[in-house]
Amino acid sequence: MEHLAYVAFGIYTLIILTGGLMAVLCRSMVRALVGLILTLFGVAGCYLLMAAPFIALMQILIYVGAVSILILFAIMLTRAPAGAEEAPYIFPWRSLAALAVAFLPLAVIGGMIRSGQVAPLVPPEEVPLAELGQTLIEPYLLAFELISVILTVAMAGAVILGFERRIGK
Amino acid sequence: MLHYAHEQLQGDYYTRAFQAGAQEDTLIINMGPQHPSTHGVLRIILELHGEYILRAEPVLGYVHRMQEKMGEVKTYPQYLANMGRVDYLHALAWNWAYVRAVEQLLELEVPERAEYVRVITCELNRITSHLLWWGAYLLDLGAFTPIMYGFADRERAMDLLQIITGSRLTYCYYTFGGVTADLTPQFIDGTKDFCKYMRTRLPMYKDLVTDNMILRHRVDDIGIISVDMARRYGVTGPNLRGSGVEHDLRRNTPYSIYDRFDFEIPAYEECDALARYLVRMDEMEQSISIIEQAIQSLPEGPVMPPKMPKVIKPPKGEAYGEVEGARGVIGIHVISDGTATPYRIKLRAPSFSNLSLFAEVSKGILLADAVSILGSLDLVIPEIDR
Amino acid sequence: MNIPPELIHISIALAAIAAFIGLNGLVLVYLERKVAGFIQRRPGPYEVGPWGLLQPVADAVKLVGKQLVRPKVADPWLYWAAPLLSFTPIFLLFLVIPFGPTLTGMEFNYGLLLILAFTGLNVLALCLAGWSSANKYSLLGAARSVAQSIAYEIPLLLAVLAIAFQFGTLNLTEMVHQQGQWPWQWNIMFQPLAFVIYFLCAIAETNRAPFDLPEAESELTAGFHTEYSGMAFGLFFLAEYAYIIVVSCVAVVLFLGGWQGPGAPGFWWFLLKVYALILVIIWIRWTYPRVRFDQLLNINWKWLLPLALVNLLLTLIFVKI
Amino acid sequence: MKQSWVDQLNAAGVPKCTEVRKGVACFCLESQNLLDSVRKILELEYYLQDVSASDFQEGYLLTYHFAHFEEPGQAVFRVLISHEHPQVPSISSFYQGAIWHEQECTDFYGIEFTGHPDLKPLLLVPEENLCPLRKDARSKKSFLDIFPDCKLVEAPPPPESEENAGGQESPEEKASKKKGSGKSKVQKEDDETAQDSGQA
Repeated sequence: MEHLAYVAFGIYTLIILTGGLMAVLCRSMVRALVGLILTLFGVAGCYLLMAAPFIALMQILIYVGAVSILILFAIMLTRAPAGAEEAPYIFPWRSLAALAVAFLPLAVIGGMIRSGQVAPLVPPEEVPLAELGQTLIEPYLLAFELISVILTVAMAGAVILGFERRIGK
Repeated sequence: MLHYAHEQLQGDYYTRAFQAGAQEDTLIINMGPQHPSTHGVLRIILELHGEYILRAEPVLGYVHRMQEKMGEVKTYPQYLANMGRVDYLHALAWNWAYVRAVEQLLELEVPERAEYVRVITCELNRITSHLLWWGAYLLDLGAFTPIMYGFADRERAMDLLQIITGSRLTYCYYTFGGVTADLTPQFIDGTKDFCKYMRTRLPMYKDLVTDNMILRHRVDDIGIISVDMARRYGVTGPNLRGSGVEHDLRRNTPYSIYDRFDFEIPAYEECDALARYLVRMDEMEQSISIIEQAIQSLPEGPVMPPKMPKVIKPPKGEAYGEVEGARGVIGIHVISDGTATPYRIKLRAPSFSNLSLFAEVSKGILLADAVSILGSLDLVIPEIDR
Repeated sequence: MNIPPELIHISIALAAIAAFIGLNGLVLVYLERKVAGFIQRRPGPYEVGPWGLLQPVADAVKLVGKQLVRPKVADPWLYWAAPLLSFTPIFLLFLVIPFGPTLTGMEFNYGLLLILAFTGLNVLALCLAGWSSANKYSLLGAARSVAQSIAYEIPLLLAVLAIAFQFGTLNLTEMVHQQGQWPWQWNIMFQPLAFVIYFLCAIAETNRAPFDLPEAESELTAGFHTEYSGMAFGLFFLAEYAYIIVVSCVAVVLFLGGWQGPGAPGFWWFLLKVYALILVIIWIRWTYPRVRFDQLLNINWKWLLPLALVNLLLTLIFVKI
Repeated sequence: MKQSWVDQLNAAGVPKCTEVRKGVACFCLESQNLLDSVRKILELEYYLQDVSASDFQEGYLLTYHFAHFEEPGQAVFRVLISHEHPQVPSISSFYQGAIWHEQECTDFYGIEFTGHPDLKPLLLVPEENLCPLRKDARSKKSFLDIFPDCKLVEAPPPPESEENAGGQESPEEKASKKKGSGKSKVQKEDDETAQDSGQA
């Protein structure tokens, strides 16, 4: 079983990396979005590996099923310039710089792992759903409510912006 | 939205002309020439903002056959066969309009029985036309079943017409002075049965379809055609009666023997697609009533005048044959120069005038409503293009 | 290295599900056409095979044999990915549905959640199909499908949430166990409102008439799949039927007692109920005209959503009491 | 037919009807006073049945058919325009339904309707200028031969002023209007181009 977990981890990592590269390198916005969706899927798989199927499913339900579709909707509704390619291809310098920036946190984490103690490998345990809920509304109640307030504010702001644009027209 | 606006997709003459007037941030789409809800080869270029139509322009001529030129090179009887092809759904009305025009030129008296036969068959044909419209309109609205019911009922009427005319769709039955064949007892019995049958069907259609809530919401209050607009565009027929004007040539200038029958001219004041729908549904009932009365009082006698000229050579002059077709006033303007071929024939197609208002009526409505309005106008494309 | 038994179990289940989807596709095509024929007073298919039974097979062979055409300006990758994306999640969905007391592909505590999460992928597939076809009708169809499914997913989730609260679990097998053998012990007796909301939303989510706006053929020719031909279209087609089965299965599990039934509970009861629901969906399709887009959204935001919220609150109150 | 609306039209300034048969009143107009007459008939609430053209020796005869929703009877406007300068004001500002009818006449005869919003081909291919209904010289007939009734009001105009064959104005009036519709072709051409540019 442990071998299988390694194989799965490898696959998920591959998916995440492919998706990430697609999201960065694709010149068509929709393809980049597909890359993002792939990444989100890979992350959901990693949650599964960490014995958090609830979070994994929520990731798919919310990020893939709702957020990315909204992004896609927004892309479809904006008038992109003629031709399917939305951005000029810039390979040599800027992308190298981007790569360097991407590898920076990796280097930092790698350094920390090398210098510090690596936690022993313990098979993850699944947290029951009820316990998860209890945690959210008891010790982390304030954070939970704050997030919902922020979301409400964001939604109201979006609506106001939308109305303003319509009136402007 | 045009993320794929490639050079090679620039479109033809009409698209380019239409694009020249387009605003920013809009989507131009072609509805047709091949489109499920244009019922034939009609093309409408639409400028959409989201799903709202900013501008619409019908493009005609895809089934244009130059009927009017044909009229100038064929003799009067030869051209008669063309009339059934102009409007294949109410072919007998076009037959009648042409025959009336030539009869006016020739000053021919039509025997009484022939007039009755014409009334019976023309009304039967009107019912078939309305039934087909009914089914096709609901198909436009996304209901798949009514067209099957409409077709099945229409089939019965067409079988009846086939007995006496010999054809099913593009009839060439009326002729100058009368009709080509007399009614048979089989037809008369069958027509009586059909009237009885339709009287049971129409209430069922009302229950099943007309009173359906979704349908009501789809057709209510869309495609408003005011009386003034109808006047400016020359809208006639059920479309006009849906605007509350009780204009019907069968009543206003009673031709043939329509003044002998007791029937109503259904009219609704709402001016919307629902009103036009209801007018047509009521008209079928009135047609049944006319057919029943005509069969009741069908006189004996010949169906052709006793002596007919061998060659049809009307004297110089002009005539305007008008008939109330299923779609409105059909008018055929014939100018004769005294020879065996007409000098000029002008066909006034009701659908042509009815469609011409589409550009005005479709401003600012939803795409789905445009389909609904287009259906409610009851267009026959060969009639528009002629 | 020895292969864990769960993996073997799941592999067998996946194979069985593949067969089930294919077979059901054929049966449903036949059923739909026969029922449509019955409703429209015509015989329906009767030429190919006895009673026209082989007609769906002939259709399938035709679809498989057809050339796959891609518009020149379409996005090559996404254009082919879309039908696959629409079809593949179906296997996962069937994996957690309890067809019988012991007949479940994979016992999973979050079965309901898994189904809800992966049904959402269909929208993504339709959206990509519509966008990548480089066809304006497809694009309009895709835009409609997004607006429609985002709108209808909310009351659907709320209705299902009420059920989850009532049962206190997300495990579908568990839910069936909590319902009784007789019809009055089924959940539909306690949650009729939720059932109605769920059913309406399910029809809208699967793009069936009268809510088939993304492919409204009288307005958008064929909506998002205007450009697809051959088996690419066939996959969308099959996926649509498979989603109908899935939503019917979930409805049966949540509201109609799953495999429970008077006499001999089992697989047969489940299939019977699922097919009864599918027949109702087919019946609705061939009876009603299509609603307009703004009306569709109005139904959702003005009726279904408030009703679903009320239902959720009432359920919470009852559960707490 | 009721005489009243014909009288009303006459009283409103539309020239006298030239022919009444079986409920049809025919008005022969000059192209200059077509628009006035059309405006008056719209005020009388007539609807447009059709606009058609036909080719005669004397020129193109434009026929406008009008009828009423409530009352029986048909009003026909006839305008004769010359072959050389087939121009006539468009009535589409009053009757929008005429837009297509006029486009159709342009398709078939090449008649130009001044003031028409969009005179592109309606039924025929846009790339070619076919004018299929124009008749050749041999098959052309005389307008007055076919419609002898039109003589009732006014003698036929001399051949060089074809555009107002149906006109019923007295020669003095015509002379006073000469600037608008000159009798010599050259002059007329100048006038019409001037009119054109004025309207454009």
